[in-house]
Amino acid sequence: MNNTFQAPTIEYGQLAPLLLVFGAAVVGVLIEAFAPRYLRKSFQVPLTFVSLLGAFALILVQVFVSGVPTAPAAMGAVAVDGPSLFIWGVILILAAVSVLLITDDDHFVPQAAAVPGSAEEDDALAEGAAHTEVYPLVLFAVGGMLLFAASNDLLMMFVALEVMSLPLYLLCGLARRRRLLSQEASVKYFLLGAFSSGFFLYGMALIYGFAGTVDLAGISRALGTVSGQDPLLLIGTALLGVGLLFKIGAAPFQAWKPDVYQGAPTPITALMASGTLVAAFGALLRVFWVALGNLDWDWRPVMWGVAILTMVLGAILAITQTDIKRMLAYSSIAHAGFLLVGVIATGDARQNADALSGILFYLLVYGITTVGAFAVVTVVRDAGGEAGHLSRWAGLGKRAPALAGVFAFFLLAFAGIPLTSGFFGKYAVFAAAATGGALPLVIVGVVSSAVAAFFYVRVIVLMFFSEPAADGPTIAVPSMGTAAVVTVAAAATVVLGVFPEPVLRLADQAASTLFIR
Amino acid sequence: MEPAEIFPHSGGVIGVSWLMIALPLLGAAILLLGGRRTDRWGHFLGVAMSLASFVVGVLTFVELLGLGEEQRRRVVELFEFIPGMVNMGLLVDPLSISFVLLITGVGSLIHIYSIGYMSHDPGRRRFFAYLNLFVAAMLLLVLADNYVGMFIGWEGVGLASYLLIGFWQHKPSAATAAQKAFIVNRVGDFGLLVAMFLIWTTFGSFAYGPVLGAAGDANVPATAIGLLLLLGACGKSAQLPLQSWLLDAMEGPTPVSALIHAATMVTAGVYLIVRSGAFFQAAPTAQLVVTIVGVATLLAGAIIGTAKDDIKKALAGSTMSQIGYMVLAAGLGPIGYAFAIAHLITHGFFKASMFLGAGSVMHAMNDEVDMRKYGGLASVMKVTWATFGLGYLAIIGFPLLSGYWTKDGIIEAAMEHSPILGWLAVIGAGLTGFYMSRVFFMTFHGKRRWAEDAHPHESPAVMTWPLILLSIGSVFGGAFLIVGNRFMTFLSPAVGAPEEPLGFHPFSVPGITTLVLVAIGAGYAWTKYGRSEVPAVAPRGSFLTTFARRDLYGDALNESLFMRPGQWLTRLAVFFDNRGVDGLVNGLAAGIGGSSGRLRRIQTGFARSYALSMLFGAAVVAGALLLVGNL
Amino acid sequence: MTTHYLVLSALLFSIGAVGVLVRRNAIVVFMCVELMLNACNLAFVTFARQHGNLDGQIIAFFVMVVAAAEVVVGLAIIVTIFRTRRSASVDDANLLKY
Amino acid sequence: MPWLSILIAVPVLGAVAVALLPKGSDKAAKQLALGVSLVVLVLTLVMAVQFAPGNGRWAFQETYDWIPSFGVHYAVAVDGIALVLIALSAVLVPIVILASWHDADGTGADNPPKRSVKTYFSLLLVLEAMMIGVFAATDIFLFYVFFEAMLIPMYFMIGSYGGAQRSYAAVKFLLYSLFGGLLMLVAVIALYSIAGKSTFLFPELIGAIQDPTTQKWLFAGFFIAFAIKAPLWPFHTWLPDAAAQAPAGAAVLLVGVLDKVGTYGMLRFCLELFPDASKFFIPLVVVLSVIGIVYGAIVAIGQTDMKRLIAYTSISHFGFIALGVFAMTANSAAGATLYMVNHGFSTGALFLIAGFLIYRRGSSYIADYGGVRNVAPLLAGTFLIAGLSGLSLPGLSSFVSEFMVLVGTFSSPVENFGFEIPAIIGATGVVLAAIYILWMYKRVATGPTAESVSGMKDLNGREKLVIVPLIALIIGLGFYPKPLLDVINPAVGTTLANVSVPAFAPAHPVADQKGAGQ
Repeated sequence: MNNTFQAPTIEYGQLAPLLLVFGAAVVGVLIEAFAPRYLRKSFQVPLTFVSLLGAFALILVQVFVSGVPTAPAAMGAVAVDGPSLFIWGVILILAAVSVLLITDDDHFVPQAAAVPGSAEEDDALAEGAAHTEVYPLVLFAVGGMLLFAASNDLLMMFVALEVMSLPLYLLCGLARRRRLLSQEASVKYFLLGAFSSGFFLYGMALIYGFAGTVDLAGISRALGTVSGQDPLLLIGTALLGVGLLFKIGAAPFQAWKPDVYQGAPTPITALMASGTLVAAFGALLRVFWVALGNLDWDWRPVMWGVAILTMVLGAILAITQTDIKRMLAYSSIAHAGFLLVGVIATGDARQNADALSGILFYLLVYGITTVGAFAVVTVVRDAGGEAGHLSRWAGLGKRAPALAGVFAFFLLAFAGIPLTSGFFGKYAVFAAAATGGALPLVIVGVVSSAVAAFFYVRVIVLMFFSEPAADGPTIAVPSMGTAAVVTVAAAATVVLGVFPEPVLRLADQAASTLFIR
Repeated sequence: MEPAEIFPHSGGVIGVSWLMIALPLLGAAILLLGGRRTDRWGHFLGVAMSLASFVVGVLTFVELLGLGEEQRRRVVELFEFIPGMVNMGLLVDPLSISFVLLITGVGSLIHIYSIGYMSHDPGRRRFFAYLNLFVAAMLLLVLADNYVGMFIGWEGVGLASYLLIGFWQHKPSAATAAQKAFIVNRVGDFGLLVAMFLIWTTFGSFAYGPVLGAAGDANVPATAIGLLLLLGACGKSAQLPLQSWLLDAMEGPTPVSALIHAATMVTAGVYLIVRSGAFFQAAPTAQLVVTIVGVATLLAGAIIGTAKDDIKKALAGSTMSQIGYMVLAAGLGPIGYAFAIAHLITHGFFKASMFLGAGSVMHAMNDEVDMRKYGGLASVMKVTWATFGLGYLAIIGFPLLSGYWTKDGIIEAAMEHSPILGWLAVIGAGLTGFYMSRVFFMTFHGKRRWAEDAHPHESPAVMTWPLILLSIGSVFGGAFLIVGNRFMTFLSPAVGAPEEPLGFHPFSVPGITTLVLVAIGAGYAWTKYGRSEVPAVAPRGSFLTTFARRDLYGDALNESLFMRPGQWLTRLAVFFDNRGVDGLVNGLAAGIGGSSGRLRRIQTGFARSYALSMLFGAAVVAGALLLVGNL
Repeated sequence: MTTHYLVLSALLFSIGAVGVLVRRNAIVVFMCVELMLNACNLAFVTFARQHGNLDGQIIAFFVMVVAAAEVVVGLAIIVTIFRTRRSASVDDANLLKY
Repeated sequence: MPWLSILIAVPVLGAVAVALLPKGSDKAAKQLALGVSLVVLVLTLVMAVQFAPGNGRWAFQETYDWIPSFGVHYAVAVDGIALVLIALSAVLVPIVILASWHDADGTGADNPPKRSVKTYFSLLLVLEAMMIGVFAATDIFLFYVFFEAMLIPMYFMIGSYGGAQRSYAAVKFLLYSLFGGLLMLVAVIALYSIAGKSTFLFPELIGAIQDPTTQKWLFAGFFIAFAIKAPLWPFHTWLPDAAAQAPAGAAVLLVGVLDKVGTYGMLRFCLELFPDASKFFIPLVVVLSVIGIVYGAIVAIGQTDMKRLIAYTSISHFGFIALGVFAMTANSAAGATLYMVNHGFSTGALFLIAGFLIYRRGSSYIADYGGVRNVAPLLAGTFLIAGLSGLSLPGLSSFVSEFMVLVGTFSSPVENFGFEIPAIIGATGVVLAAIYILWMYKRVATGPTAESVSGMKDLNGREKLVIVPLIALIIGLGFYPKPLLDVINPAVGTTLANVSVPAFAPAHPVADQKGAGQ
């Protein structure tokens, strides 16, 4: 105990991207408070993009001008290391792309407080009202994601988790159409999310009880020194894990994912399916590799089970889905399982770097493809909004060959067919896992991939090999934003499928230093 | 005496002996590719190519004769067929040249005859194309200097036979017969193939020269090779147990029956056995089996021949029987080779003559084949009657005609080898006397039993001249070949010769017995079919008659032993494939789909049950960690 | 000495968790979650005492703030769905399934 | 000159060009596709002429780093085996394009819906690029990429342009193959990490795995993928469905080329990378092959659908090829390689002619035909020739390869396994082949003319142009296979040397005055 008060040091330069995003979010709130309704959107949209792209630029500056930091920032609370910076970059790209989808007003309810189907709602619709609060909410969520992936102590992680999740709970309930579903998704997500953060928090408490600190590095050190408190540690690990696995949607904590993905407005689903997953994996890796890295003999078998269950359940349950978003949700569960294979593939430093690099690359390519796929979902519509039911997609290949072609391409990327980015993502992770001695997991992984391929292929069959329904969905003319998203995602999926080397190299470099402690 | 050495050869007519194969092949190609444009002159081209081949054959023969006796085995290298395995070349030696002359000679005559016989057929051009193709393949069969080349010809004649039996493919019976011929032949080919595997594995070569030269050495599986070769021979030569296709093959146009299914192709088995004699001489067991097959077939063919009312089928039974004689002779070793080949040649003449005669009769009788609808044709078809008669006399072994010399030789050689075989062959000769007389008398003598619209007439000259020429061969061929062991001497460089050539004993016990039996047979046939009334519908007859009429139940046997079980097997396999193998695959898919359908029910939609699963999951994870941690 | 507090904390946490499972009213469910969070707070404070550092107590403050934020968001959502459905039962929200 | 890269790039560019043609330019799309494929053919022939077997193992070698992080190279090169298979692809594609002229037009007798012509021909060209790529790849990863990516264009060709059951067949095809491919992926990954050479270059990986147990596992991964692809019994059931539903042209490429990747992979990768395991698994593979030969033939006899029948004959033929590969003698392996080429031509011809029949009659059921010979003699005649090649009639190309396979197998001294019995059972295939081909021909083409085929037209000019080169190749290679064998033999020799198996030596060698034998 030192009686003299030392002012905490804050590395503002390193934290600049975070600060920018959060700052922009706060400004966004102020705009909501003070700007007239009709001006809000024209403030919010640029602000959002400027902050996201600015943050991305700051990351580039950090990486290429200042260099990747080698020590944690903010008194050890935030670790701005190679993996963090890579993940930040990925999140910001995915967020920016998702925001392009969000800018399309048609997805969000004009007035959330109005009861669905009421006169109030009709009025709001007629007025052309819109919840521009969406933008600051998204920025808060993105800020939370950034912080979640980079937090170097459990408290920071918990706060980040909530900062990320709370706006998302709200955003889920803002769908313009099928509002009952949207609200249901929101309430389910909220209750279950809160429930899981309860677990996370209790796990954190137990680990604090074990280690006397919530600093990740401190916990790691305590593993070597503290003895006789194993139950605290193990149960704490389990509960902490539950909180994190919930966020990535690993089985048996996957139940929320299909419901929420299906009910939420599609742009928000895109953001969750890409950004949240990335951030959650960042946090998961940090906890299990940095804090609990020396405990890997204990958690690895359990993680094996979780990974297998996740892959198999995700793949099998997806087969019989009839809603496109729900199917993509199950697919996301399966992919979370594949990524978990990478989490398990630890070993020596070189092995860890390989596995990490694989995961980072996978997260990037999966995220981009996912956003692209959901972007396509937003434009296939019928009278009731998006044509979610798969049967409505029959014959899409004839009505809109280009769109269907791109979607098919995304699906093939999900399936991991060579010459798509998804293949290299999967390969990178599986290769690392195989080298790391998890060959059986890899086999389960490829078998699940084969099963998973079935439902991707089924959609392609529907789109291309079936005759179009007479009253099939119309293809909305995509807004500029949506078109851009689809184009960017498709281009990225192709380019990363043919020339992944630059990005792989980047991921390698980001991973080479591993997580700093 | 061992066969002579083989010498490489180039230059001269022998050097271009490949022309014999190439010319008819070219003819076939032109006729098939040229299409209707060649309709007008196609048959002439066919004849010309066959004749050209004959001319080259004669010139080759002459050149070969010009060489010293020990120099008469010449190999002409052509090209590397399968590198490291087969070099294609032609072996011109007394054995192959004998066949060449028979094939191209008789073949050309039949080509000419066909001009007339097929004159009204819209597919005549195609017919000649197939005939030319046949001649080319048959020549390759006998001329190739190795087993693979021989096999190509072997299957080539099979193809030609398939095409020609099925020439009138619009008749389902013809199409079925063609298919049957090919498939049964393939069974034989299977044996031949496996024999070749053994030959390669043993010797590392397929060429006749080195392989046959070493066939007698120790450690050579000569018995196996011999038996497998015999299987091949049985298929092609319609020997038991692969005889069943030949009678059906009579669905083809009659010239085809004459050329392919009497004179040449069906004798390829005999060629094979004689050519591969070295293996058989090294394997007494195989030889024994050959002779047994020969005798069994000669009797079976004869029995079938006695009961058939269809003139062509009766002749086909006779062909089987006669080839049985040849196979028997070939199984006797060097002592029988010359007789086998000689009988093969004379048979080629008189059987071709009789088949063509039968064709002439059918031509006259509106394609009627039932001999019960013939009778008394001698008066209206003098030339046909005379030539057929000479052929008939030749085949039953009328003294001094061709068959007398060659068949008698076989019987005597067999007698010397094994009296049982010999006496069986004698009985066969007696049967021959009966059934051939039956055919002759039923067709040309007795009452006219013609259909009402039948107006028989003699065939045109283009058809009768070949008959006349062939009957010359039927009359004099045997004597020419046998007297003074001329043929044996000629053939000996190719196939070797016995230490002691068989003497000529016209008045031996078997010789006399044969003549007597033949006379009894012929006499009985005369009383039954020449003098007395022949019923228009075949009488039911005894069990034996039915037995013979039904081809000794060969087809029934095949049907119950192979076809029906085969059909069941096929159905079973298809069922197994659909339900078993594919069922497993689809079942797996359905299983995954079904489990998906059931498992998705766990996603009840109730937030509280999700929470329960989370709590449960948390408990399991914690429990597992504790378990692992305390291990 | 601190064991009792820990046991109490665990008990509270369990009660909260079981409450989430058994109660239908969304508000009550949510309150049970709050109970779980506060059980955690108790554990933190206890461990802080045990370890003799202040980290746990500070964390408890953070948790309270977060919980408050959560209440804001949660109530907003629950109220909205109640207005729509005229029911706050979590079991009624059952359109999304399988 | 980077021959192989050009061969891959030209069809890709062609495909893009075809796809970018304006709407409604169907005819131009066809002509452009044909033109591109002919350019590829000419380039291939020019390349093949320059190929000299004596100059080291690989020719036209190109190696560039592709993904250094994974140790992956863009490495292409050919030896004799790859060269003949590339030539096979290059020859078949223009023929298939010409044969498929109306496949997407919706003009067949069964009134298939009109579909995008551009897409069809564009897919064909993409497929061609991948077929060339897969045979040219000498980097195992690159091979895998092509191996899997090939499935996609074929999947769309079956699924969009196929028969009534097309989507079932397409999905089955894709999933089955994908499953195999993924198992292979595991083996590829494991090979990379266990070999520890940080490279996927095939030549460097030869002999990299020494441990017998490891070899066996990795062998299994590769082999199952190849066995599904080939397909070997019992992994074959996707093929009849896929081939029967695919448009005839696609079926030709599927059975003629794509499936060869399986047997090619066995010969190239299984044998050389895992020589000990390959020898260990000889009994298993041989049994599967022999079952395939007989079983495929028997089931073929029982088929009622022409295309399914042809597909089953192919299963029988793939049994021969696998048998030849695993008998591991110079003759059997060279025969198997030659078989891959010959089978492409003969089955290709069969499928295409069956396609012509089906286009006219609107049904693939054998029972719907009868007496075609009477009304369309050329059509029936070519059908017969193609069929005869299918039953390996001597003088036609398949005979040489089948004979080499069987003789080579019979005489194989490898592992003292006793290859005689499998070879003999395999030889029964010649009888069964005669039954299934001739019986089909009899039912389709002979007998009285069936009412439904009475108006059937004979081959038109385009169709003749399709069939003539195939039949010329079938007959030409039947009598003179030497050009191909001269290219194949040294390559097979190298492969077998890497497996280190005893060469065949006759039990009782004879001095052959003409130098045949070893």
